[in-house]
Amino acid sequence: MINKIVKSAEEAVADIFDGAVVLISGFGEAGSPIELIHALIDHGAKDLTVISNNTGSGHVGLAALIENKQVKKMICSFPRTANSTVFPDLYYKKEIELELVPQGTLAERIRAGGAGIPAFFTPSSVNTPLAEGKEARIFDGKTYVMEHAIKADFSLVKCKAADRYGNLTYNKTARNFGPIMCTAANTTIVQAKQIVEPGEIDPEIVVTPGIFVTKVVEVTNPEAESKLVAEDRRYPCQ
Amino acid sequence: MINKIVKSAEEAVADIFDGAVVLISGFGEAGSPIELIHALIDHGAKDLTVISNNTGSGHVGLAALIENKQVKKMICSFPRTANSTVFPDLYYKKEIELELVPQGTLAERIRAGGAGIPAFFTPSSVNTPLAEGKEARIFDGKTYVMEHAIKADFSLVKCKAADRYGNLTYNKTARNFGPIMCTAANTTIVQAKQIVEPGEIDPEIVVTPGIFVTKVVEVTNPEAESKLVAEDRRYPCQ
Amino acid sequence: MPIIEKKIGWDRNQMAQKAAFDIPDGSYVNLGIGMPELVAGFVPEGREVIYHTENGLLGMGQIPENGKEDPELINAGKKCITAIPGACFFHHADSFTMIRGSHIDICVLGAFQVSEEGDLANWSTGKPGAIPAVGGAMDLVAGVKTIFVITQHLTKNGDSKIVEKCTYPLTGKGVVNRIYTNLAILDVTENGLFVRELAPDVTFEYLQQNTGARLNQY
Amino acid sequence: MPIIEKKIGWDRNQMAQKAAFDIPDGSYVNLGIGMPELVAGFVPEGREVIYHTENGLLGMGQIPENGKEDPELINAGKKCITAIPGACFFHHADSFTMIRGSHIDICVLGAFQVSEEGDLANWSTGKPGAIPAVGGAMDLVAGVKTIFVITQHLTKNGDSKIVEKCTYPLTGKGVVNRIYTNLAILDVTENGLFVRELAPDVTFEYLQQNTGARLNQY
Repeated sequence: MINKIVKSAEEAVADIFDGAVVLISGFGEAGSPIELIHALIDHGAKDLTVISNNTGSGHVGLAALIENKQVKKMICSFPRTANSTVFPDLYYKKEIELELVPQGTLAERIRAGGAGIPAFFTPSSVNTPLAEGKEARIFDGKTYVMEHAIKADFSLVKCKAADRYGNLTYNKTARNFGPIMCTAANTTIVQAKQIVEPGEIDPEIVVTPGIFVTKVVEVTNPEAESKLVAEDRRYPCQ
Repeated sequence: MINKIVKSAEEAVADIFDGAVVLISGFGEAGSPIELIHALIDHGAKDLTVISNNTGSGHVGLAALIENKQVKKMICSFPRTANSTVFPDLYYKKEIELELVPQGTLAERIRAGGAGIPAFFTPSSVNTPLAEGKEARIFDGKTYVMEHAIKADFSLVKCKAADRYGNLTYNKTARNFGPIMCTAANTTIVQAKQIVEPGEIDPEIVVTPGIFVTKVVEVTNPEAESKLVAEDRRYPCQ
Repeated sequence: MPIIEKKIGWDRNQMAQKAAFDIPDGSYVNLGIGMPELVAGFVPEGREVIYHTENGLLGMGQIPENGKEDPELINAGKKCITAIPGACFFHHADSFTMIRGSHIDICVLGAFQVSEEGDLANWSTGKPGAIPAVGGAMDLVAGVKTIFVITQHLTKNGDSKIVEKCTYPLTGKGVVNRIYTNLAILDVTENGLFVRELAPDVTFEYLQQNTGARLNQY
Repeated sequence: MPIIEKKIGWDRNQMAQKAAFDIPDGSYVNLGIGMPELVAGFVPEGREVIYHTENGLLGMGQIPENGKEDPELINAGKKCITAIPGACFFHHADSFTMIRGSHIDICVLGAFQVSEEGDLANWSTGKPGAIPAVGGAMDLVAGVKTIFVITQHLTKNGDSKIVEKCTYPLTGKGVVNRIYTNLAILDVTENGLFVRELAPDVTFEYLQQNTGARLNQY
């Protein structure tokens, strides 16, 4: 029997190794798998390359992972966020690398990684500093740059409901990068607000087919990052 | 007020011009917009380039459009189907052109057309006759061929439910090429089994966002191609 | 550039209203963070405009009532929003299909600088050591059919944001179609910048004096 | 090639059963049209295998009861099917993301010819004037992790389908991992074809006589 459900976030992230490339879902706090990230902090894997749209806020979640010096390099579109000081501090001290990618190119590179497309052409960033050093090419009189797929060792993704096959649904704009990140990692680890029986999710409304998911852990009451930040909470708790 | 609903299939296809490039949804009969195709036969636009996975069966739907000599060229992955004699006959007489494309490449080229990606690399067809004349390139030691986006003037698509914004859901495996074809045409024309009020389709389960749709016509009881073929029906009726 | 001493021209809401007036009925529109967000408040009566937010929603509605905010229903500026009946959610690759694939009709963005050829700089001042952050701006200007810029005409230091050539790193080259400032509305054309409308009490000469690029009259 | 005169070896169901036995529990599997479809009937007890059909379904179930067919619920061979609880539907680009992106574990395909280097020809006999039709075969062999071929060892004319070099147009080069024929199971390795199992009453010598490529014994 196929059963991708694991008992704890700790067990879910146990295989993440030093130096791993990790996709982390979320746009701001929406869709950020905060419990999985905290489990990864407890786990301690370091020298990670993390791909996520932002760099977290306050001292919890992704910001806490960065603050705990587990991240060697960030690949993201927008490393500045309200209440974000952790990444900027390390960046100014040159203790963390940054690869800045336009948001749509970031999404498409991840989608390409999952779809077996090694490279594609996009009009985004042409004639800007972010296109420097990249191969340019003209199609139908318009210039495009070539971008390469992003593939990762692990994805950490937050969703709404999951079944034992790994079929997923999401909540509102917390969907964002989740579905494409599920496709682009060797091991996709998901935290679901609810685990349901196979068939309870109508096959017409499954957003992430189970084939893209490796492990699912139920986190019934996930923390809201903004609430933790407002309370000035830290992880690990001090 | 945005209202993409039109009164008849005739009105829906009225703008299709001679020489147009037309995407037609469906995999076999599932998802084939047979009433829109019949309206296009009545309309009479000719010298069409049609992109569809197959070439229809019997003497109705896509096969009837081809039989009526409105199609100059087919782009598809599988032009042979059970009960399909119309395309083969014209092909042997060299009265219709064929561009054969692997099914996954066909899907990805259409998706790229909708997504503003002019070209991409794929491992499919490498070292086969279908890669001849195409640019090949090695990424990470593996060879890929470059494929170009497909963009069309019109898409004809069948769906299950639609609202006045053009938000769509589909039925089972009749979804197939519909969602990507909606994105890749200047004008996307949809036949829906049911038109519903905005909001009746849960925003979480919309498959095709309305932005990709131009016109919607309600066809409450669409014909089943296989039934028409079994009855040896023809279009136009004789 | 001379500094404007007396307060003339449009205020932020008036600028937003001017931009809103130029958005046709039935348009699909993406609004950038900041002043562009104001545009949604001024859709003329009788028009229906659908707002796209690149983090995965088409059909963005009003700001939610107090206490009804959902931290998983936010816009690109990470503010809580609502969804209209007929809205839909989708993932980031599909969202940028809408943008890059030229399905969005109009995008309204802020600017650091706009050149007379429509080059836009709005993501980085290029200062050494500053943390660069680009978000979806480069995708929007590359893919959306029509780009409106809404911005103060002058920087806080009194420098014109409308320039012959951008000195800041570009977001896109030749991408801006129209500029809404507190002093005027400018069209970017193949023949340079044309003044579409002057704010009250602003003369063409005054505008030219306060603009770092050559202006033309229709 | 010599023609086999007496009927020895496995029948179609036995070949399918042999292939099914080699599909591990929990695999995601795509079955080609024809003999590969038989494999689904022989999943050993205690194993759960999820079937993918490239026209947009993961979790294909049994053939529907008479009268319960839905012409909009079909497989890649355009036959009516059912969906298991826990199935999901998706569009063609997502379906080929599963294929091209190497998410499908095993694909079982028919063949016109397989070479000793694992080249597969199964879409065209290359006859002039014949209508070429490729479907998803080239995507499957390019993307799926493991490719099983299931085929009669000889053509109706008695020619070996296992050859040194394919003479028909290729579907993919060096893509086949294992071949199930009525006479034997063969592994395609870097060092050539190895006999994994012989059908009852088939000797290595007999197999080699009836095979158009050099065989090796483990």
